[in-house]
Amino acid sequence: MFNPETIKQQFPIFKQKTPLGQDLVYLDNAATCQKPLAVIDRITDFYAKEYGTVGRSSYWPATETTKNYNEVRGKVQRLLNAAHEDEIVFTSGTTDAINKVANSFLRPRLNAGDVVIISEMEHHANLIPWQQICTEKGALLKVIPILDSGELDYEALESLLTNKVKLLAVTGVSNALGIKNDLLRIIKAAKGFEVPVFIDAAQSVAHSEIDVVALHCDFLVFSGHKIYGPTGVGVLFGKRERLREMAPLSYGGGIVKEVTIEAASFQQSPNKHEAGTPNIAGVIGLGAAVDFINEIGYAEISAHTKAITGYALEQLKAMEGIQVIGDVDDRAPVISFVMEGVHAHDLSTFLNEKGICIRAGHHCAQPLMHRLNLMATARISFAIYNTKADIDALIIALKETQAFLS
Amino acid sequence: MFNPETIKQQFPIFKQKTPLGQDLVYLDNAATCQKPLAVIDRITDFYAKEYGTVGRSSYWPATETTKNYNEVRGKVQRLLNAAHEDEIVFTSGTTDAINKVANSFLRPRLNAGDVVIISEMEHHANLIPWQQICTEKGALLKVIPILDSGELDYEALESLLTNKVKLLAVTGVSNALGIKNDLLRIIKAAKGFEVPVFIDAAQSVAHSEIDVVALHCDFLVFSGHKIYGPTGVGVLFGKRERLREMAPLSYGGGIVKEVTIEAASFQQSPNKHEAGTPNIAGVIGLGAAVDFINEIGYAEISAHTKAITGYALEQLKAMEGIQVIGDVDDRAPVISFVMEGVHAHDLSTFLNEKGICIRAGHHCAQPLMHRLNLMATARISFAIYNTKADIDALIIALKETQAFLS
Amino acid sequence: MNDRIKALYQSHILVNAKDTSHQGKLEDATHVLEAYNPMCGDQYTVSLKIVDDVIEKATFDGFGCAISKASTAVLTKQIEGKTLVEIKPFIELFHELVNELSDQSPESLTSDEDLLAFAAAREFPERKVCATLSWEELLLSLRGSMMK
Amino acid sequence: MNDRIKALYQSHILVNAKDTSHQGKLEDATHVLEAYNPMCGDQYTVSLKIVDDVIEKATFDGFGCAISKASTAVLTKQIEGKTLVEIKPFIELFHELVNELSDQSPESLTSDEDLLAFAAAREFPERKVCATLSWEELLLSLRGSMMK
Ligand SMILES: Cc1ncc(COP(=O)(O)O)c(C=O)c1O
Ligand SMILES: Cc1ncc(COP(=O)(O)O)c(C=O)c1O
Repeated sequence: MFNPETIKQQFPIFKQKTPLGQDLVYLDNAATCQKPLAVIDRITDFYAKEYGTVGRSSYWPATETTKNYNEVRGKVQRLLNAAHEDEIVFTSGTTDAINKVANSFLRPRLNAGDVVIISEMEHHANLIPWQQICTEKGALLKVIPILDSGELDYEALESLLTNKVKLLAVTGVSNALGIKNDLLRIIKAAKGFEVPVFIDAAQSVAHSEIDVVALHCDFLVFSGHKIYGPTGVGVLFGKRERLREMAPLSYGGGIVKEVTIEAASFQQSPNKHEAGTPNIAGVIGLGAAVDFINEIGYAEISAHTKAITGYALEQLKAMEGIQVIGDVDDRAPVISFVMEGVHAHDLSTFLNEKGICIRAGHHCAQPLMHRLNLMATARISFAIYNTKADIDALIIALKETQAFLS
Repeated sequence: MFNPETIKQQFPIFKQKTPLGQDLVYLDNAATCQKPLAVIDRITDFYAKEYGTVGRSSYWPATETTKNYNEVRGKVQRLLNAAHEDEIVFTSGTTDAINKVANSFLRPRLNAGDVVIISEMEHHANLIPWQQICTEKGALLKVIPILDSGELDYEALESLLTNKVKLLAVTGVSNALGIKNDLLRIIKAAKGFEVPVFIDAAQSVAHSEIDVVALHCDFLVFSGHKIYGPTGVGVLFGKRERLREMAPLSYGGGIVKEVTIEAASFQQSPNKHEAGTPNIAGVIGLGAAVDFINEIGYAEISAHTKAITGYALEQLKAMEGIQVIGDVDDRAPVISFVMEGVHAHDLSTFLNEKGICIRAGHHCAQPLMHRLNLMATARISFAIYNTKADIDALIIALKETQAFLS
Repeated sequence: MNDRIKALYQSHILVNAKDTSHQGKLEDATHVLEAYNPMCGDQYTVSLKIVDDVIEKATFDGFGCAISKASTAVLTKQIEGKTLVEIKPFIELFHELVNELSDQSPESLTSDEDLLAFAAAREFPERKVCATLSWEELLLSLRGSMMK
Repeated sequence: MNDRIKALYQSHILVNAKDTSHQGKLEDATHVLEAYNPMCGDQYTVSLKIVDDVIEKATFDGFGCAISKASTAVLTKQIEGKTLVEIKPFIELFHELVNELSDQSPESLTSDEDLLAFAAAREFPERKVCATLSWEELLLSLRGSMMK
C-alpha cells in the first residue's frame, strides 16, 4: 500500500529539524522539489566512482559515462511515450529549452505580420522569449484569455487561429493557480491550421502521465528539478522532423560534421542540439528521478497528490477570510489563495517560523495576476511526500497568523 | 610541502581500480577534471540537508540556498579579480556562455560589412557561434593565423584590426596543443581600435591565475567541470557596463521588473542575465571547487602542472616515432602528439587496457588540425593530481603499443 | 507565535502599517518617487513637497507587505521638516539599524521606538529589502537629481 | 598486451589494415561513397563499379584507425562479385557480428576468418562505429538511390 510517510523517509532533508527546531513542511513544490536519496546517491556515485565526459572517448570511465548518459535518453523517451529516442534533447532547464526553441525554431520562421499565440496564464518563461522575437520581427503576440474561473477561454482560441499563426505555446498547468488546460482540445484546434504547438510541461511531468504521441504536440519541455531530479537539467521533446529541420539549439563542440572558418555542417539530432559538455551529472541524476517516479507509478502519484489537494482545498475553504483563487473542479496540486488583511509575504515569513514553506508573490505570471486584479497571492503546492499532517500544520499556522496579523 | 599523492587521495575515483583491474591514470583533464571529495560532499550536503530554490523566498531552506548561491558569486569575483560582484554571471558552461554573448551582445551590434576576429586555433565553441551570426548578418569572420610553431601570428593580428571590427574572441590556451596566447598583447592591440575582447578561458582557469582587471578584457568565460567543479555550470565575466547595456542572456522568470503581454522591463545584472531556475547545486559545487583551488594556491598548482608537463615532454621527445605538435618553450599542461604508423584512436584503445585515459581526434579544433595537416592527434593533459608515475606508466604503455601495432 | 517573529511584527510595525495619516497623494508635490520591488511586487508612490531644500510634506500610496508599508509610513512621517542635507545620514542610520552585519547595537543608534522596531529585521535578512524599499529609493533620488 | 586487446587487433585486422590491394580510386567507378565519422575524423571514399546489379570492382581511399581501415579493406574485398540483392544480408551479418547485444555466437554467423576477427569489437562497443563505418554507408546507399 502507498504510504506517504515511508515515501518521506526516502528524502533525507526531512530527517532533520529546521534551524528553528521545527519539522520541515515543504509546500513549495511548484517552485522546486526535494530530492530522494536514490537521486542524491546516483550523483555522488557518478562523481566518486565513474566520472568521465560523454561522446568522444574510448577509455573508461568516459565510455561508461556515455552509455549511462544515453540510457537516460531512452528513459525519458519512455516516460513521455515519444516515438524515437532522438526526439529527446537535454537542455539546462525549461527556461533554457524555451529560449532555444524561440531562437532556433521560431526566429528564422517568423516574419512581420505573423502571429504567435500564447495564453494569459503563462509563466514569464513561456511568454517573454516569444514576445521578444515577435517584437524583433514585427510579428504579433496574441493571447488566449482566461475566464473569471481561471480557465482558458477555448472559444476565444478558435477565433485567434489563422494561417498567419506560426506557433502556439501554452502551459499544461498554470504554475500560479494550478489550473489544468485541455491540451488535446487546444492542439486539435491548432492542427486545423497546421500550427506547430509548444507545450510548457514544467508543472505537469511530476504529477501526471504524459503521452506526446497522443497529444500530437510538436515540442514539450520540462525541468529536472521539479520532478525530484537535479538542478541544471531539462528536457526538450521535439518531433523528429522538427528537430531535424531546425538549426542547432546552440553551437560548439560535439555537434559538427565539418568545420572551416567559413562554414560548419552538423550531425543529426539529438547530437546536433547538444553542443558542448552537457550537465552530465544532471542527466544521470535525472535518470534516477525518472526511475523513482516509475517505481511509485503515476497512478499512485496522481491519486495521492489529488487527495492532498482536495483535503487542503476543503480545509482552506472552511476558513474565514481565505479566498482560493480560480474556480475549477479538477486542479493540479497547486493552490493559490489570499488571506484578507494579510500580505502573502508576511504570511510566508510567519509560516517559516513554523517550518512551513510557501511561496508568496506574483509567481512569475504578472499578466495573469493583472488580469485577476491581484498583487500577490500565497501559493501552496504538493509533491508525493506531502501528508495530511502537513496540511493540518498549515491550517493551524494560518489561523495563528490570522489572529496575530489581521 | 606540496605532494601530489596526498592530493590524489582527495579524489575518490582514484581509490578503486578500473574495470580491467588497473590503477586509473587520468590524462584527459583538458576535456574534464575529476572531482575532489570536498566538491562531491558539498553537493550531497546541499541536496540532503538544505535544498531550496534561489532568489524569491522567505523560508528556510530557500533563504539559506540564496545566501550560499550568492556567496559563490563573490568567490568567483575574487578568483578572477573582477571589480564588482555583479560582473559575474552563472551560465551552464563555456559553450552556453559563448552562445549567449553571441546572441545578446554581438547579434544586435553587428551589421553587414562589419568584422569579427577569432584565431585559427579556436575550439569550435569559440568559432561557430560567431561564424553563424557573421553569416546571418553578412559580416566577415577573420582569423589570426598561426605560425608553424603553433603560436599566433601577432603581427598578422595588427593588420586585421580596423574600425570595422566589432569583436575579437580568442582563447587563452589552445585546448588542442597547449599553446598559450599572449592575451595582454592581443587585448592591447584590440583596445587601440576600441574593439571589445572576449576571452575563452576554458583551458586557463584550472592552472593559472587570472586577473580580468589587469587583462582589461570585456568578457571572459570558463566551465566549472574543467576546474574540479560540477558539470552544467559555467561563468561569464563581463565588464559592468557591457552587462548593463546588453539584453538579457535569456528570458524567463526572476529577471523582470514589469511584464505585460506587449513588453517586459528587466532588472539589473547579474539578475537580469540569470533567467529561470539556475543550476543551483552546480553553482554551490563550483564554490567548493574554487575553495579547493584556493586552498592549494595557484603558485603550487602552476608549478606542479608545469613540472609534470616538462617531464612528459622530455620522455616523449626521447621516444622514437613520436612527434610532439607545436614548438613552444612555455606551454599549458596539454600535449598533442602523433605516433608514427599508429592512429590516435587505436592508441587510445590500447592505453585504456592499461587504465590510461587519453584523448584522440581533432579536439573540436578542425580548422587548426587542417592548418597543421593533421587528421587526428593523441592528447594528454594534466591536473593537480597527476604524478610522474602517471607519465612513467604512459611511456611504458606507449612503447608496448608501438611494438605491437606499428 | 515565538519571540523572534513577535519582535519583527511588534505592535509598532503593525500599528504603522495601518496608520493612514500619511497615505495619499499630494496635490502640490514637487517630487514623486516610485519604490518598486520586482521580486515581490511591492510598490509605493511617495509624494514630496520640497521647498527651499526642506521637506514640508511627505505622503505615500501603494501596496505591499506589513514591513514595507510600515517602513514607508514611518519614512514619510519622520522626514517631514528635515532638510535635504539632514536626510542622507538619517537614511544611513536606518540602513544600519536593519543591517544584520552591523556591529552597532540598535539602541546605540537611536531611541526612537518607531525606528527601533525595524531592528528586528536583522533576524530576517531576506525581509531587509522590505524594510528599506522606500528609503533606498529616496536615497537614490537624493544621489540623483533631487540634490541639485 | 592482454588477450582482450590482442583479440581486437589480432593479426587478421592488422594485416587487413595494411593490405593495399583494394586501395585507390576506380577510373570507371559507377558509384562513389563517402564514409565519414565526424567524432573522430575517420574518412573513406569507397569506389564501386556496378554492372547489371553486380559489384564488379570495389576499392577505397582515405584514412582512419586500424579497425576502420581493416573493415573497409575487408568490405571492398568481399563485396566484389556479389549482387546488390546479396549485399544487404551480408552487411546485416557483419553488423550482427560486431553487435555486443547479439545472442548469436560469432562462429554461428560465419566461418570467414577475416570477418570473424571483427567479433572482438563486441568487447569494445565504443569502437563498433569504427568497424561498421563503411558498411553502414553502403547500407544507406543501398536503401537510397543505388537499388533503383
Ligand atoms: C578552449 C575551449 N573552449 C571551449 C570549450 C567548451 O567547453 P564546454 O564543453 O565546457 O562548454 C572547451 C572544452 O571542451 C575548450 O577547451
Ligand atoms: C509553468 C512553468 N514554466 C516554466 C518554468 C520555468 O522553469 P525553470 O525555472 O526550471 O526553467 C516554471 C517554473 O518556475 C513553471 O512553473
